[in-house]
Amino acid sequence: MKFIKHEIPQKLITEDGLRTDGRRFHELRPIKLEVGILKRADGSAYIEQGRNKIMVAVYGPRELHPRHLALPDKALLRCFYRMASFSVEDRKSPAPSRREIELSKVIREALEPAIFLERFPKTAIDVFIEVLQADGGTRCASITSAALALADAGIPMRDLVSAVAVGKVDGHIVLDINDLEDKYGEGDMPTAMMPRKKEVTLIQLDGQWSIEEFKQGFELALKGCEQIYQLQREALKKRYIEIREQAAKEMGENAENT
Amino acid sequence: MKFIKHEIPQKLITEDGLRTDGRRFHELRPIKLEVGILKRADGSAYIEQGRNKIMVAVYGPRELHPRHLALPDKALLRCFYRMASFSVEDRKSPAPSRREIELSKVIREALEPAIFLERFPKTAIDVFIEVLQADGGTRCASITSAALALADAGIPMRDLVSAVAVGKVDGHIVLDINDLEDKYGEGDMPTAMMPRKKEVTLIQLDGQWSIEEFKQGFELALKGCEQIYQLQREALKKRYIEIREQAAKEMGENAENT
Amino acid sequence: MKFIKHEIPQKLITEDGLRTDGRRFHELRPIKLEVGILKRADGSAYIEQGRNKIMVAVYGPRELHPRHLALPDKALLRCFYRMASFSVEDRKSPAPSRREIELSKVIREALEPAIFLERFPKTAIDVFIEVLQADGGTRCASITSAALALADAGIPMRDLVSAVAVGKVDGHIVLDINDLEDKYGEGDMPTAMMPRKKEVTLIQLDGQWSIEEFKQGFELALKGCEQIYQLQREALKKRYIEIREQAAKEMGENAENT
Amino acid sequence: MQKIHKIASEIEKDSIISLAEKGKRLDGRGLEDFREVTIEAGVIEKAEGSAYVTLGDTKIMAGVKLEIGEPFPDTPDKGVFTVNAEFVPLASPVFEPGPPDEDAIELARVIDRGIRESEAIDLEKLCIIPGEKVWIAFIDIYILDHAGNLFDASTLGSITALLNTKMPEVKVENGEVKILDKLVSFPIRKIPVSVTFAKINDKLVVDPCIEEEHVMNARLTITMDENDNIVAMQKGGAGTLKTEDIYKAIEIAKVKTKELREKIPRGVSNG
Amino acid sequence: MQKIHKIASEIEKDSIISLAEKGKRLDGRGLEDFREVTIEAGVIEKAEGSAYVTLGDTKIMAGVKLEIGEPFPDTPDKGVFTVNAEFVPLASPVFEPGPPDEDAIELARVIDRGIRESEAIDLEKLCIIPGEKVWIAFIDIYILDHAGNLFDASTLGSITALLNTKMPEVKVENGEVKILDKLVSFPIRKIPVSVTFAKINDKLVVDPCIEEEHVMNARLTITMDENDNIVAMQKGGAGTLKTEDIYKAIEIAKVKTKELREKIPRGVSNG
Amino acid sequence: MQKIHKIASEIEKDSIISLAEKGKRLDGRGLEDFREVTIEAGVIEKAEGSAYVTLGDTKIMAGVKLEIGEPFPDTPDKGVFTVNAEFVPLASPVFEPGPPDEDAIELARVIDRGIRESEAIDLEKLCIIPGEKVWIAFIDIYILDHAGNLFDASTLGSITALLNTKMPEVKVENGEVKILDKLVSFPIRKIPVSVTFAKINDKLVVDPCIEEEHVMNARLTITMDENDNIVAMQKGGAGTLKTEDIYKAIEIAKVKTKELREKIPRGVSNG
Repeated sequence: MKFIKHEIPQKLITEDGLRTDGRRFHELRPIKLEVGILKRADGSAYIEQGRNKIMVAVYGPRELHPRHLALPDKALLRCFYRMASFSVEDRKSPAPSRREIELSKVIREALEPAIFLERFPKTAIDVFIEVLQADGGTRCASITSAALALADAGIPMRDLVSAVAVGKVDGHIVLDINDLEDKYGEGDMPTAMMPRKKEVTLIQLDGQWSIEEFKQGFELALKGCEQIYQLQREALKKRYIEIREQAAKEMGENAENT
Repeated sequence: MKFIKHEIPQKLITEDGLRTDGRRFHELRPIKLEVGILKRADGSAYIEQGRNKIMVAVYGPRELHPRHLALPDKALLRCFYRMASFSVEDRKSPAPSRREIELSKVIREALEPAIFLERFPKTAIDVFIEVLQADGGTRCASITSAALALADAGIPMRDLVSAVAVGKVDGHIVLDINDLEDKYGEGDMPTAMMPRKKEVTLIQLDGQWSIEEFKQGFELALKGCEQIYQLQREALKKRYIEIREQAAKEMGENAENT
Repeated sequence: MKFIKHEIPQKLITEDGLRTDGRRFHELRPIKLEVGILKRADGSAYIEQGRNKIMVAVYGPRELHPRHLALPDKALLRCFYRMASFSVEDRKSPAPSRREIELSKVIREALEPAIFLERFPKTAIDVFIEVLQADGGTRCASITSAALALADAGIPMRDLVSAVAVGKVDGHIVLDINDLEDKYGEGDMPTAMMPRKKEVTLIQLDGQWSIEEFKQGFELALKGCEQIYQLQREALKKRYIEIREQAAKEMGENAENT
Repeated sequence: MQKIHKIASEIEKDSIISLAEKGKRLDGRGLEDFREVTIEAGVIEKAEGSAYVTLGDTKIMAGVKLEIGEPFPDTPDKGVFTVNAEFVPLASPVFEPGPPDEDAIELARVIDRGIRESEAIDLEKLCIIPGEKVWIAFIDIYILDHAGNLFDASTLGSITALLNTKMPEVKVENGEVKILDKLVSFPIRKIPVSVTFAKINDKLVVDPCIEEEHVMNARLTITMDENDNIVAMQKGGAGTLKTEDIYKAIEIAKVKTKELREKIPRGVSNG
Repeated sequence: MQKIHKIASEIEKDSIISLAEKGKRLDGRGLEDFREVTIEAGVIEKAEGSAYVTLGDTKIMAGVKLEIGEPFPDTPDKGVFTVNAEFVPLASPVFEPGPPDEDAIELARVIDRGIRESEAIDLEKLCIIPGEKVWIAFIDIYILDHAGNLFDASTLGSITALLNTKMPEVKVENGEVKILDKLVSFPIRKIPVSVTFAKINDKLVVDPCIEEEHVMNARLTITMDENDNIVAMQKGGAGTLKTEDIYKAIEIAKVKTKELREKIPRGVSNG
Repeated sequence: MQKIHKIASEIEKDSIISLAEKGKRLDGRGLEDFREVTIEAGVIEKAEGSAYVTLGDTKIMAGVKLEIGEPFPDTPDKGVFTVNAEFVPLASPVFEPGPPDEDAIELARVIDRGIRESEAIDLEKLCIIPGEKVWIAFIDIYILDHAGNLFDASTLGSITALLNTKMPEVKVENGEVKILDKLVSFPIRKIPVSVTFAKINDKLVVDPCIEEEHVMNARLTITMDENDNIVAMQKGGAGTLKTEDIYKAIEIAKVKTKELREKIPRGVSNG
């Protein structure tokens, strides 16, 4: 709600080393992951991370129009990151902003190394990301969620992709920055990795970081990704159990009907 | 002319039961229909209804680009309703408004049931509507005129389509509302039907209508469509006579030239 | 620089018959022509004429998407004249203006008669013109330069095309008008010709010209084109020598390497 | 893959039609039954109002954002609202990224008409300085999963989001608008609800699912206020309706709009 | 169907060329004859000015709408006008819906140049408050049936619509513009008229019809004011002109512009 | 022609990779060498600032235009700048006319970030009347010949054009801004410089040429200020980087940014 007056915090970190939302420096926000929540999509996932609420759908591999866009030797991965008009304090126009276009690109490039695109030549795999509410770190939460949606769509992957942003806030290097820390902190470094392969698929940075600060932040990001990876695995496991149960139930129903 | 001051009428209906333009409740405005007025189009028609002046051209069945839009089992009917910039008091920007896009859709869906589209698979039939002056009820006048243009193009039809709007004006249900009644009245119900089949191909409504008022209005609309249908038939007959005469004349000329 | 105050000259022609930049009526501005300055383009040329700085690249003959645009019997010539945002005093928005679209068309039609398009059916030949700084007469300078870029791309031509604008300034007919003369003079007549064939490929005019003035101006334009043509020939000759030298050098290097 | 899909849908088509003839439906509903409806209000804290609606597998999110802006010249003492529908490609294999197409525009305009014609919003209460400053409400509907009948889900979502909307009190001082801390409810005085029908051969079915929409001849949406006034009506589709279809639909809508209206969570009124 | 059309036009092409060589044309006209011209003023009551022009089978409608707006910073004491041409798909099988393409933009800009360079409109008289409020005239040309030579039809339509335009008197009180009831004529002081030529092989023909435009090498439009000044000229097409073509065209234009100017209905002047 | 091109590039690809393995490159450079850099300032007199940069065969032109406009509401005492990159089709067979695509937008946003995060521009000095009037700087980058590594060429071009920018002094009188004759330098206080790496198989190469960009797995751009702070970083491409790649790249960038910064022509400071 835009009209609730938010005081700009005097300090982003208390004397006790607590952050605006009560977290410690190396603590993630509460994360809720759900896989397979949409009916029409080939795969889908939903993430809540702090107050972020993001839905991801995957369609494909599927035919592609116009045809001349198709690649002869692999699937074309397309990615659309969009923010709902009401996801932020000031209404966002539905037309894609330059920020959304850049983020769509870096998210695609963060996911692409993990997918066996070469198995589906001439097709398209489409990842649609809808940010319903934004609270800092949306690109990383989108990547985390998109990796699950791709898995849910049954698309073969080398590895998952796990992502989190670290920040420089009141001089401290902290994990998983929220909206306030993003706006009033001194730096932001979104990072994504393939957790089993330990390879970096996204790294961006703004702010002013000494080389030492960068290294400290980057290592913290890699640790955060590890934690996120465990949550992703649990969410996938939960989904597989659901599917199994549903299949069993449907088989029962079919038996009844015959 | 925008700058002639129009007084907003105190009453839209006089004590004698007359409307702003002197009509009775169940009376149509003067209607002029002309068929075959454009040279380049495959079929065309022009309607004046009150101060409405609307031109319709039909092109097709014809090839369609890009090809993947083509339907395998029938012609694709496309419809473009547009208002000229000078057709209304305040200049209309030439870019299509949301209203024009919705009206194009409902007009298309009002015409489609009457056309044997299945006879022309993989082609397009295009209906272009240009409102040169708007005076209330343009969508209905467009449908009335478009049906004639389709017939003029020689496109086989199950039936004509006849259309008229009824309105709720100062509590009365009246036929064929004009601009003032549209703006200051309490309700508008554009209706189209295939007159011989008695099937409704368009119905829309705004305002607040009790169920009883709705029924009264709807039945009036159907009667209005019947009257419009007679005018359409006359216009087509006139056109056929013209064509016959012209053909005879051309045969004479050809005979002369040889 | 927008913020250097330019006094609007009281007189565009001094009592001694000199123009704002010191030229006589029938004198061209200093012209610098360079051919083959871009690496990626199939052909390129750069022109400085007064303070105009214009770069032209030619790509093609090449494949064309979407395919249905291709012509069965000749190459499709496409031309894009654009002004850089910083090329004029007030920043120009990068979106193409109506003026740029018209100029692209007339430049294309000025070049087209000189090209053997029929030798490359179903392909496209693209001429991209980027005005980096504009100082009056950009369309003519663009044509002059584009003809060289086409030649540099090895596209077979019937003739070069040479272009220059004449103007009516303080009642005098003058050659090759500059920005000030264009803005504050009484008329502008851009003209292009194929110099050996003496055929006119571009003529436009604004201002008020008596028929006599027109004839005087038009003949001056043709003479100006002749002069431009000589400069074009020299630039091409210089380029051929360069290529020859470079080829010789590369052959030498290759010999060395083996 | 598309070919298989096509054949499947031909079989499905026949099955839907023959079921409808027998008064039955694919998912076991009766012809006049709605799918399960859930309506959750206030799910997006950053919006001034919001609602998440599911109608069977159909899912939509509606959000309201407020701004202070200028009134239209011909209604200087009234606030402004706009309805916009986004068919985001998340929701269906046939939706594509880009500006709203004719379907999205039609949907938004029909929702708009229901709200506007029922006079659901007390627009005078949105006026701050006549002719100069009024509240502008943006009602944005995001389709998240398209399993049929977007009209009724979107009408429910929009009106719920509006009922849930909070706006700050304002004070005018020396011609300047000052936003106060106190939040009040958005001025809603009517609750329009729509019921959508599909005509399948000569049967009318209520709340069509996506498979039914693929085979229907025509669509009819009827929006009513709590006094049984019809405030919007929209026929869609390339087929026709008979007079008796329309009359029958109105009678059903009269009943169903009441049932749906009961399911809408009400915001705490601003007393 | 398109193939047949193509062959037909190849035959037609040969026939047009060989006729032109003999000084003849498809429709029996001489090389320097215009088709029949009709000009009707004031046909659109909602416009401030309008004109419907037919030139043979070519039909165009021009309309003028007025608004009060801001002047350009570099001409604070002058009104503003813009010319826009809409090639609506009604008019030709090759026109497509969408924003003006290069042909429509060229047409509009050539018409604009004729009006602007002849100083047809007394722009100073459109100034209301220097630097702040001026009249803005939108001249919109709709092509309704494209049977060739849109330039001359559109020039005639535009200037007739302007001659037919009525504007209200205004009064400035305390910096506010008040629109009065009295209507006056739009300040027109020159009547630019254009003549368009097609070069077919080595012949010039006046007022080309669409079939001639399809085979012409080049096009030349010359616009003149009533003092025989050339105020706009535009070569079009992928071919060339010779010096003598241009000189000959000017001599013909001098005669034809006068004839066409006679056909323009004059508005009642504001006395 | 395209097919031949394709095969050629397959061979080239193998050759680039095997060269990189041996620590060599197509054009004879070492893995950590830049191509020849030339930077020319002030080449466009009509711009307030400009620079022409060549990096090997890559050519770009950057221009700065200034306007007076409104500040953003949340930074009422700061000027505004925007960076825009135009990939004009002049520069490459794969560029097409039209609005900036994702590559052009990414480039512009990374350049923007380098300038913004290093606080290169003293935005407070661009404020004229707080909350009302500030200087707005448009930095436009035109790619003229794309032979690889647009990031570093564009960063150099932008900062050089800014250093070269002149703005007039202004005076505020009765709330009106008056532009004076005296020109002063644009307030630049930091000089961000970027270094871009391509990862080719498991080697990092500095300043990739276009052929190297075609075969690289991933790209990394690091922008640093003169105090060795990292102010922007951007990974690109469909491949991955290892931790040690990133750490190594930072060490190289630390050296190379200093070398490049030396090549930037400095504007005469406003004393």
